[in-house]
Amino acid sequence: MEPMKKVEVVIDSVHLNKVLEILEKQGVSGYTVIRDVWGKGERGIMAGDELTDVFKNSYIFTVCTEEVAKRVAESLRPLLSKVGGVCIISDVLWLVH
Amino acid sequence: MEPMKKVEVVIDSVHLNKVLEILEKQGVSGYTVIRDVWGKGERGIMAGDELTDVFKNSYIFTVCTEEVAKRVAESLRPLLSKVGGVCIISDVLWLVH
Amino acid sequence: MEPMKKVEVVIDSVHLNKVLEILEKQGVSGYTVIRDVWGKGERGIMAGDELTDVFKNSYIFTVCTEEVAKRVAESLRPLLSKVGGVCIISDVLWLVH
Amino acid sequence: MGLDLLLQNILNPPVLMFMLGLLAVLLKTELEIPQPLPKLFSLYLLIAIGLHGGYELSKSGLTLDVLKVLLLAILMAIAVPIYAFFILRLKLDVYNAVAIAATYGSISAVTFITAGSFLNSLGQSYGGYMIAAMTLMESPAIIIGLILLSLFAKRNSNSQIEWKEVFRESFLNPSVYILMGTLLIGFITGEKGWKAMEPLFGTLFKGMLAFFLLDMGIVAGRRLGEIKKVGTFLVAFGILLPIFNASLAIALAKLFGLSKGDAFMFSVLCASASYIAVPAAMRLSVPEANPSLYVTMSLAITFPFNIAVGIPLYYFLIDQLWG
Amino acid sequence: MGLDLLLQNILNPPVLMFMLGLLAVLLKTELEIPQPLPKLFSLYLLIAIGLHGGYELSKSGLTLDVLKVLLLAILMAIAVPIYAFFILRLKLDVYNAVAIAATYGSISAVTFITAGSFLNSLGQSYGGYMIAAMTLMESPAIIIGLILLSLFAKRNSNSQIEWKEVFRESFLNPSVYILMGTLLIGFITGEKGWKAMEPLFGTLFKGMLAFFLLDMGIVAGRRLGEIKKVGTFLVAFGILLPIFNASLAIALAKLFGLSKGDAFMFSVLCASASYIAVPAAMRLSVPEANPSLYVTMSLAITFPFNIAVGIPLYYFLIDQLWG
Amino acid sequence: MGLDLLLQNILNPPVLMFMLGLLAVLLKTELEIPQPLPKLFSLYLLIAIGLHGGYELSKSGLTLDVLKVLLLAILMAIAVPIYAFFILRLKLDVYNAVAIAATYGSISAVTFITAGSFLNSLGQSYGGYMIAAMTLMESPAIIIGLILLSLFAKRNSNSQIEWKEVFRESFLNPSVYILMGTLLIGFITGEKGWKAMEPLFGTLFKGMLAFFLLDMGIVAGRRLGEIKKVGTFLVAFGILLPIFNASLAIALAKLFGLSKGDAFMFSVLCASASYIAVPAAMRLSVPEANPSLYVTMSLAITFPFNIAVGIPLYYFLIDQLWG
Ligand SMILES: Nc1ncnc2c1ncn2[C@@H]1O[C@H](COP(=O)(O)O)[C@@H](O)[C@H]1O
Ligand SMILES: Nc1ncnc2c1ncn2[C@@H]1O[C@H](COP(=O)(O)O)[C@@H](O)[C@H]1O
Ligand SMILES: Nc1ncnc2c1ncn2[C@@H]1O[C@H](COP(=O)(O)O)[C@@H](O)[C@H]1O
Ligand code: NA
Ligand code: NA
Ligand code: NA
Repeated sequence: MEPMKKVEVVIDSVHLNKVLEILEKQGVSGYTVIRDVWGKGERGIMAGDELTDVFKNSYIFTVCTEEVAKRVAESLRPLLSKVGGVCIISDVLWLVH
Repeated sequence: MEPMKKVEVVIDSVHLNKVLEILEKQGVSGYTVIRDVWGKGERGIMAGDELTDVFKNSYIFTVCTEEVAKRVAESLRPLLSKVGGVCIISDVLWLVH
Repeated sequence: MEPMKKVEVVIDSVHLNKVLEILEKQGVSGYTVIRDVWGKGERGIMAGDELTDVFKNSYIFTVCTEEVAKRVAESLRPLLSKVGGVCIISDVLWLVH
Repeated sequence: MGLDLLLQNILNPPVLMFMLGLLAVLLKTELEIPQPLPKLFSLYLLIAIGLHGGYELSKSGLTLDVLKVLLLAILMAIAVPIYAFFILRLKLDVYNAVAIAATYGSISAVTFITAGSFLNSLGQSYGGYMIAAMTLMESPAIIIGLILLSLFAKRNSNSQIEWKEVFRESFLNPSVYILMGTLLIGFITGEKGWKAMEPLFGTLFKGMLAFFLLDMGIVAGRRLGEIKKVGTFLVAFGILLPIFNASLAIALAKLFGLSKGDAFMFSVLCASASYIAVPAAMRLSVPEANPSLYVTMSLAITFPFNIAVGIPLYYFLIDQLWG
Repeated sequence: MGLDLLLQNILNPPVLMFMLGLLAVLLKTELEIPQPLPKLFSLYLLIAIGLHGGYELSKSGLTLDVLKVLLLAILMAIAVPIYAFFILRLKLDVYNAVAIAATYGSISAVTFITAGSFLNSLGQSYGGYMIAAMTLMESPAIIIGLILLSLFAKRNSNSQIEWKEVFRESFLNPSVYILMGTLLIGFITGEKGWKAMEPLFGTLFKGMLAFFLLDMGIVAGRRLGEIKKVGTFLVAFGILLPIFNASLAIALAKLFGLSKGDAFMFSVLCASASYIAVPAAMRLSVPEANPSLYVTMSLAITFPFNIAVGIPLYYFLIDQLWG
Repeated sequence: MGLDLLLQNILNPPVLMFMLGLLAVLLKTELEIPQPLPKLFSLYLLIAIGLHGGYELSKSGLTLDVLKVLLLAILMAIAVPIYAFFILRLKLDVYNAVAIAATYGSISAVTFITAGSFLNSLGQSYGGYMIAAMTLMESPAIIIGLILLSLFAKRNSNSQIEWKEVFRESFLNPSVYILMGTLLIGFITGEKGWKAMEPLFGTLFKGMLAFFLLDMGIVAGRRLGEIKKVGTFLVAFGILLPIFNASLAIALAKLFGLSKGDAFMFSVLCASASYIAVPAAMRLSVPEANPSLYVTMSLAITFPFNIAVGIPLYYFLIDQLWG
């Protein structure tokens, strides 16, 4: 088991691709995405409106090394401060196989 | 990056609103919800029955300060012990933007 | 609140049942499953193809004691190394109710 | 009983589709009809009978017979959960007794619809106001159940019943609402409206019913496994109570001089058990009760029984009395 | 205005279904039509009018009248967002003014479709090329909006508009694409093709519209709560601008000698506001604007107004002029 | 080859809808038909041909010709994956060879259905028992594939094939099951049953096919990008093998004196490749094989080829021989 960082992001689904681009650019080994999550934050309730698809979030997490995590966080900051969303980082052990 | 707590809850979907009320009451800054998760626990399998919607769980997580987390946990306990479900708390770093 | 381990697994949905069998065998008290997550890893993009259902992942997490977690991880390794996927373990506090 | 009736009922695509769904689960095929498709079908069926019933009403108008039927409907919707409760208390704790009694006090729209298409295939019909009757019979059982609960259960403070919530939940649950609404729309727009809606909500009806029953079969099949957990008493209850309810309904129908078709549909309503509205309400207000009891009984025992045997049986009885 | 027209419009299953949906939310029922069912219905409606419009075109052919209509359509699609923007600037910042202006510069297919079935119920019709006109009117507003933005907003570097992206987004957004595509298919396959598609895409049309409007009612109802946040100015704007747009359209239609049916459909297009294509584009390119303003206005104010009052009103005006 | 035939085939709404879907991806529009809508359509199509085929069978009865066809079907279902495997081994490892061979040994119901509506549009028809033939041809290839695997692959213990699982997976996969089931239902309920189901499962058929092919186009389009990864050999294989299979089938059909329509449908079955049943089974039992090879070949190469070119081509050949 290797110590790694888990970076989790919740963001308005329209900006999902931007987040994935950033992850790729910072060279994560992979990521997992859950579409259609909803929630509440500074920007009010995001409860996926069936019709317009506005107000719908996506949840992304990636497991990576500490310094990749740092770089990811830094490059996410401007996007998040512009369009909102959250990013959290935590410690995990990665099962090497 | 600020040290925070991540509170995760899995509960029968009919009680989702009660959980959200509690979160609001304890003054979390926001939360994220994933509907339609399923699982197994003391109360047996909860594999969302397409028709009756019985046996379906929701997953909620909120990122908040330690003492908010404590309060949330305490006010969740009676509900969970009555209708089941799980609540876990872990350490995360919150990206301030 | 009791210190526990959270074991998270992401794997191609066809192998979900194998994972659940392993969890049961190692005697976890329960688990939660999110179907239809997608992502990217060594095996390329897994963006659930609506028609064929190929390329679709599932996300499973279970909260258990440290040594159960260890056993789970060990018994997952052969499967993961054969069909791919990820498994991570982290520390959580479990709300006893 | 007329074996021909039994076959007449079973050898219909809709019923056969139901069995196909059941078998799919027993044979462990991975056949499934994922959400929200079942919701699409059930919504379609509710709208369809609502619009059509309303149209029929706009032709027949609100006669005294109609009021008679509606009164009978409410009467049974109140009576059934009460006597069901006391029967169940012989073996069960208050919570499960309440939940199951409420389940059988309410109705199953799909059973009603299937009975309707069976009646059709015999070249007979029923009054549009029966839809109104069905609508009236869906909710009272929930209220009765919770009244019984507050009378007989000693609960700690933090599980007080929120009556306001309960009433909204009961009388404004989606199926009741959509039925009342479309009934009204069908009534208002009459002939012209129905002509516009008929291609979708009339002509395709039987096919959609068959499609939906395939799913019902799958869902029921999934619960079959839990029947053993339910126990003989409740299995027997799940078959005998419907027969008793139907017989009582038939007696009342005869007494009040309902037409043959109406009597049949009324008996089916009383014999059927809810598997959506009531379980939803019970989970919320009676979490102490075990859903895999009341859902399994209604879905895996009573529903299949009514679809396959009950419908022709009740018709047979009525045929004897009305001739 | 002809009250009979108003009733004629409202007492139609589709419009009543819309109100049923609205009411469902106001009464807090849990009625919902989960994704992707709404997508199924909207896709169906787009394909249906596309195929039918194309078929109509294959009969009428591309006459000079057609070109006239298409030119008018583009003209209005460019004009509306511009004057809307300057009106909005009186009260709003650039970002929200742009987003709302673009929203009203574009069109709502469902409003168009509902108007079509209203026209039908009056025994009248419109040219298949109106579908083409609608398609042409969906996107320009987005481009105009972003041009206005780059002219009037001072943004920091990291939020440059990606024009290439924008053009693709606008002219290849799903609804524009599916409309153009099916229009072409309908045109190519003509009579024979339509005969094969008619049972699904023709005969069932009104029913599907009613089904979809039920959902539209629910979605609109969910937004009603936010109207107070929108404020009087924008509420007034959401009702008066459509009326103004429609009147302008009618004047132009008269000037250019459009047929009665075409004039009506054209006025409805100008009066309608987008709630899918444009909001999607705005969220991406103008995140500074507040979606709960432009989505709420288009969905909870303008759409219901047009469906219930606008359609008969515009028709009334036209009836006066064309007789 | 008759260019008119080619056009006759392509200038049909369903085929054009397929191309519209393909193009939607190439043009990067965001058009998509989200799950479970595709499942709804495919389920609908399977039930529809099942019920209709069963009804046809109930009229024709089980003649000797029927048995002849069924035998031929099984024969080809066993032969194709075997010779395909050895061809593929020239370039590929055992695992991928097995997976691809199995994919081409099985069939594609949608190709079959599209061919059927093409045959229809030529005013011709085929026997209901061809549906039974199709059903019989879906599974054997999976078994053959895994037998080849256990013969030629040296695997470590922990990846033993669970034969019981495999057989269930193969013969009770949802599409096989639903086809057999509805075939039976259609057969049992005969004329009366079909009359009740026809409005939904007969009249709407072509429209639903068109709707579904739009989605097929999108799904196929998404895979187009991966064709380069597939390599020339496999691309050629994906086009030439179907032609070869069809020719072989035609020869056999002539030899055994099948009717023109049956021969055509049989050749299409042999030429088509599976993209649901087999890939699902292969992922489970042969994880070493690369899905983006066999799925891409079947979906992005063979399916479009058959839909656009193969169908008229095979018909052309048959037309020469049967006249
Ligand atoms: N404190 C929080 N805990 C969990 N999720 C959050 C939190 N704050 C915001 N979110 C999620 O992030 C989305 C956007 O947040 P915001 O930009 O603050 O509106 C919300 O819709 C939630 O889904
Ligand atoms: N040990 C566990 N790990 C993860 N999820 C759990 C665990 N126990 C219970 N759950 C989830 O919580 C739901 C309700 O649990 P319970 O009340 O114990 O039946 C289950 O259906 C699971 O989704
Ligand atoms: N570094 C990672 N972080 C998060 N999820 C991952 C990561 N790597 C792989 N995954 C997930 O695991 C699935 C299978 O991974 P792989 O076997 O490496 O292709 C991927 O489709 C992702 O959903
Ligand atoms: Na009842
Ligand atoms: Na407009
Ligand atoms: Na084949």
